[in-house]
Amino acid sequence: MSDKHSIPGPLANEGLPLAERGLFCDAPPRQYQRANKITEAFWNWARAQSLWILGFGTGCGAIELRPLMTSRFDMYRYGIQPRPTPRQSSVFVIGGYASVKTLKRIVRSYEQMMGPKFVVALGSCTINGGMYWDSYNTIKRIDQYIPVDVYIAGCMPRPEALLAGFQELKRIIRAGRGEGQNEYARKFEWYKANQKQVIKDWNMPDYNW
Amino acid sequence: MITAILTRVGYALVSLFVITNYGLLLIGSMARISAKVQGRVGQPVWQPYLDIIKSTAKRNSISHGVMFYLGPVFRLAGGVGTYLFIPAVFGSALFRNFSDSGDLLLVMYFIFFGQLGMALGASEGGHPYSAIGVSRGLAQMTAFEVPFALSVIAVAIQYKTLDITAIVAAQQGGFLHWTVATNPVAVVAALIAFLGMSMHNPFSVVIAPQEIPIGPPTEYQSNLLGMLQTNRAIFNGAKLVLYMNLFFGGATSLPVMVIKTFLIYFINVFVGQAFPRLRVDQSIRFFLGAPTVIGVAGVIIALL
Amino acid sequence: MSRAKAPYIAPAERAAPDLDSGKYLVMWQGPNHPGITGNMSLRLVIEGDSVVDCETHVGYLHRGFEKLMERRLWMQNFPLVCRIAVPEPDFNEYCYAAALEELAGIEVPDKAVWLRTLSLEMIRLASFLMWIGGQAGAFGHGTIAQWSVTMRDYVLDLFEELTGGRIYHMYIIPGGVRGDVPAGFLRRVLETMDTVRKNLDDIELVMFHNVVYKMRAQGLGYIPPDWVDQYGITGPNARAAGLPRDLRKDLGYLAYPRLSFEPIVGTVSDAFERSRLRLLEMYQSIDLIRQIVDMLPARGAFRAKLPNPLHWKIPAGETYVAAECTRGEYGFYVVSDGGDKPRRVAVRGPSYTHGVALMERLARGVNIADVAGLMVSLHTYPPEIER
Amino acid sequence: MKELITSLANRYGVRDWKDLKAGQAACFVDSGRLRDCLRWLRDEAGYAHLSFATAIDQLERGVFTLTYALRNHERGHSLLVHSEIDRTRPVVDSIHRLWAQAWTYQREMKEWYGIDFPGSPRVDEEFVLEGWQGPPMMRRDFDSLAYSDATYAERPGRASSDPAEHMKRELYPEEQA
Repeated sequence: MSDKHSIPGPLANEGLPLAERGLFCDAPPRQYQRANKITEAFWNWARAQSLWILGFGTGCGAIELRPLMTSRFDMYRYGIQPRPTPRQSSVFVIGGYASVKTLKRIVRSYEQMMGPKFVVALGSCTINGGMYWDSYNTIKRIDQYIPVDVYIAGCMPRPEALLAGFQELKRIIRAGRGEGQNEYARKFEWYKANQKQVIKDWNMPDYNW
Repeated sequence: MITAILTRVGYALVSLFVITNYGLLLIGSMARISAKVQGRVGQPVWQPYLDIIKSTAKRNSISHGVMFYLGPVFRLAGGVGTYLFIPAVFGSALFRNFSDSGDLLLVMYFIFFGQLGMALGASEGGHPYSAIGVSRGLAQMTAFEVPFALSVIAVAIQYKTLDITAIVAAQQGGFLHWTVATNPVAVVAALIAFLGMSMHNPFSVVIAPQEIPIGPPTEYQSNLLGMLQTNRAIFNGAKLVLYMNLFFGGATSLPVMVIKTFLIYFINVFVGQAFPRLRVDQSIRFFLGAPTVIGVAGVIIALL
Repeated sequence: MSRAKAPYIAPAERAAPDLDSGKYLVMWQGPNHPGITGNMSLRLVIEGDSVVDCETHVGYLHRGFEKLMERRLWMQNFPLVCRIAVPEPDFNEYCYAAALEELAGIEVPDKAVWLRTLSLEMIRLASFLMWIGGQAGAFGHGTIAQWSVTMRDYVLDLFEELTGGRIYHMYIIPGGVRGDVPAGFLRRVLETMDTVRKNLDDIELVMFHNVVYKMRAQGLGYIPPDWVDQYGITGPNARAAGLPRDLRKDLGYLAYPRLSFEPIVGTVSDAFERSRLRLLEMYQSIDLIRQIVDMLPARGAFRAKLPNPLHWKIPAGETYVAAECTRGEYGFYVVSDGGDKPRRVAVRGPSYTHGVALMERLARGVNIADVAGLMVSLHTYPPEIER
Repeated sequence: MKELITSLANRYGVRDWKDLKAGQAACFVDSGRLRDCLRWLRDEAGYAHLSFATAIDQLERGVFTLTYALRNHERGHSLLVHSEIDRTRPVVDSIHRLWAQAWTYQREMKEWYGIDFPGSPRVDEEFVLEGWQGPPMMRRDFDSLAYSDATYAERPGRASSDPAEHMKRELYPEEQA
């Protein structure tokens, strides 16, 4: 990581084979200071106006992103556009239920995103398990594993609901409350413990920068 | 002397500022025009500004070593360098840049310099998509360079100079003096090469999101991405101005430049919306086929 | 095109590349990748620009439907089944409902039969419209995707009017359908069909007469006719190879025997032919929808009386109900042990064979730039592979 | 159809032929002769299309019922071939050489039921699950709800009333009495 501030203790990366541990970073995430009030307000305004969604359709909610991207609902109007790589995107849309296998990729992609990053979770199944409350393979609430800014309820949420959700996200960002990244760093150990409880074969670095 | 130099530098900076903004607005408005073709409203015209501010305002960024940083720097240097040695507006002190030093060859060198720098930096990112994108980008670049170089040679033969200002000067005095009227064949070759150069469809495989998301800039983020976005605007502007100068009689005032470059860029968008993209082997084969033949024909016509 | 005349047949045996030799690159396409359909991934071993070996990895969307269905009452399963294949929920509903009716011996009123046919044809059209956008998009033609997904949205509007839901309709319930057509609905169906048809003409012009699209798609992913049985290929993928296999004709379920249509058959099953065939099927769907609207009975019950769903015990038995969805044979195998919950429900999704075994074979020797296009040209939906 | 039934019975001891509906029948074959029977059906009887293959857990009887759905496109007839194997020793002959997609079904059955198909490609690899440590989850003695409750955190405040009970209360109050 490029920051030079003090870093809390290195991560163990126990899931990796010994030979590979040196290839990955062992620094946990850190919290970032906000800039002074006026600059931060300006930046937050720009962040709210340019939301780049990570193009990762994690669940069936992804099917309503297609209409949202195309001419009927046209999210580009609001400065929202899809972006294929986690490095460049700022919004992660969790499209509904997350199976354990997908959750692993969700965690990894989320950690690879550059902050400030925001998470929008779609559908009842991300909120409380929804229809799959008794399934052995889907988690019941996504905010145990990554911080969530906006939930959009429904099964599945309509494109209009998505647009409303994004407007809500914009309001949150402009008000300076979109601090999911710092939240994740602050409660890193808690999140990690939750993730490891569910992902039984943890074979990736503890923090993917 | 000092004052003269400072004035020149100041003028160049102003000119650079203007072309950056123009480039950004051009990208924004072209995105809006494409959206119209697709039946959408499209993003706001000023969206590229917001994206750049957003990218710069990112709190953290990661690095993959020194070369990784230098990639966008080289790219930006390539874009700025290209622009600074082209007269943006013929006969204007403010927009002539440093066109009296340096010639067409230097400008061509700068066009490819940025690509190479980007290639070095992106390969350092370690992502396989970056590496594949880079190799595709360089392969396609060598391919479209052939018709482009041929048409530049044709222009150079026709006007018997490599000095861009002189080439523009020779085209003054009405539409019939433009290269597009005197040697249309060379212009056709150059415009086809331009499609490849600006990486719009059907030659966009280098940055194709469906195949290798998204090619060389896969790992670039935050302020480095902001730099790349800025460069995209400058570089686009520079290439457009170069094409305008070489083939469409240059511009004697800013509005004329805006209109001409807008129309040249519009060709890209027009073609880009109507075609899928070619594979890299297909696009190489394409560029080395008909456009090269047309380019050679252009040179022959210029020789006659 | 030389490739179309002498198509490339992918090798049968898996290559065993020595990954440590430094000659090969292992590249994951997906799950976080815009060029993959849904949420699945391909592990590609590439040499230069061509794929040496491909492994499909599925399971990112596994929710354990078949387990969950064994835990729920017959009727409680009904909102669950439509979520198995997201873009085409109605086929799940139909297959499940028809299996239950068969086992329990329930007669479906004639009007419900017609309404079911209407709903199935409309979702076929919607799903194809979404697919063609994906196919064009996989080759980089975003304009087509923008047009066609919007057209799909207009069809979804019809569904919303008919059923109340955009994506999940839960319309075809055991015993009939959930509601009658609203007033003026049929007129709006016809109007929408006109709009869609007009747009399809545009798409055909821009896409199928496009030289670049031809260059990309012709000869890509060639399926010889003898693979069809070997790999269990169904639907347009098989019909493009020249076999007139259309379950709507073969099984003659619902109102299809009373409609006039012929299976559309291609000649050489490559990506171009398959996409052309699907375009023709879209026209066919529009035509069928018009026929259905003409012949739909105005009066009559749309739902049979069902027993109390809480005590609904279905006699022991088994049945396999299949229907022709956009991708091929979609089937539900339902086993009852006489209780109030299913003993076993197995879903046969056509993507299962197309997306795993066939895809792995076809990907061998393909340029990496074509993998996304090939994948889409087989028309797979991951949720029905893993359920 | 008559000849088919008799020749199947004579060759492979196929029994319990049952016409389920028009164009669909079911039959039963011993698991040892399953592969040969399927090969004969594919090559000689025209049942060339394998629709699906799956298993049913008959916990009470201690067996797995395997089901192979074949279809004869010329005759427009499909056939469900059943076979039974012991639940404690679930091993069957692999048919991956008969149909090129059969290995995926077998891989699925291996993962979901723990039925082994020796020789089937990649049969021991994980199919849809990743890092699964419980028993094969489609077996009827695996309780999905208990596993889910034990593993995944729940949002407090969700009242997980049984829908059947709820329906009973809200929709059919007369049955409460």
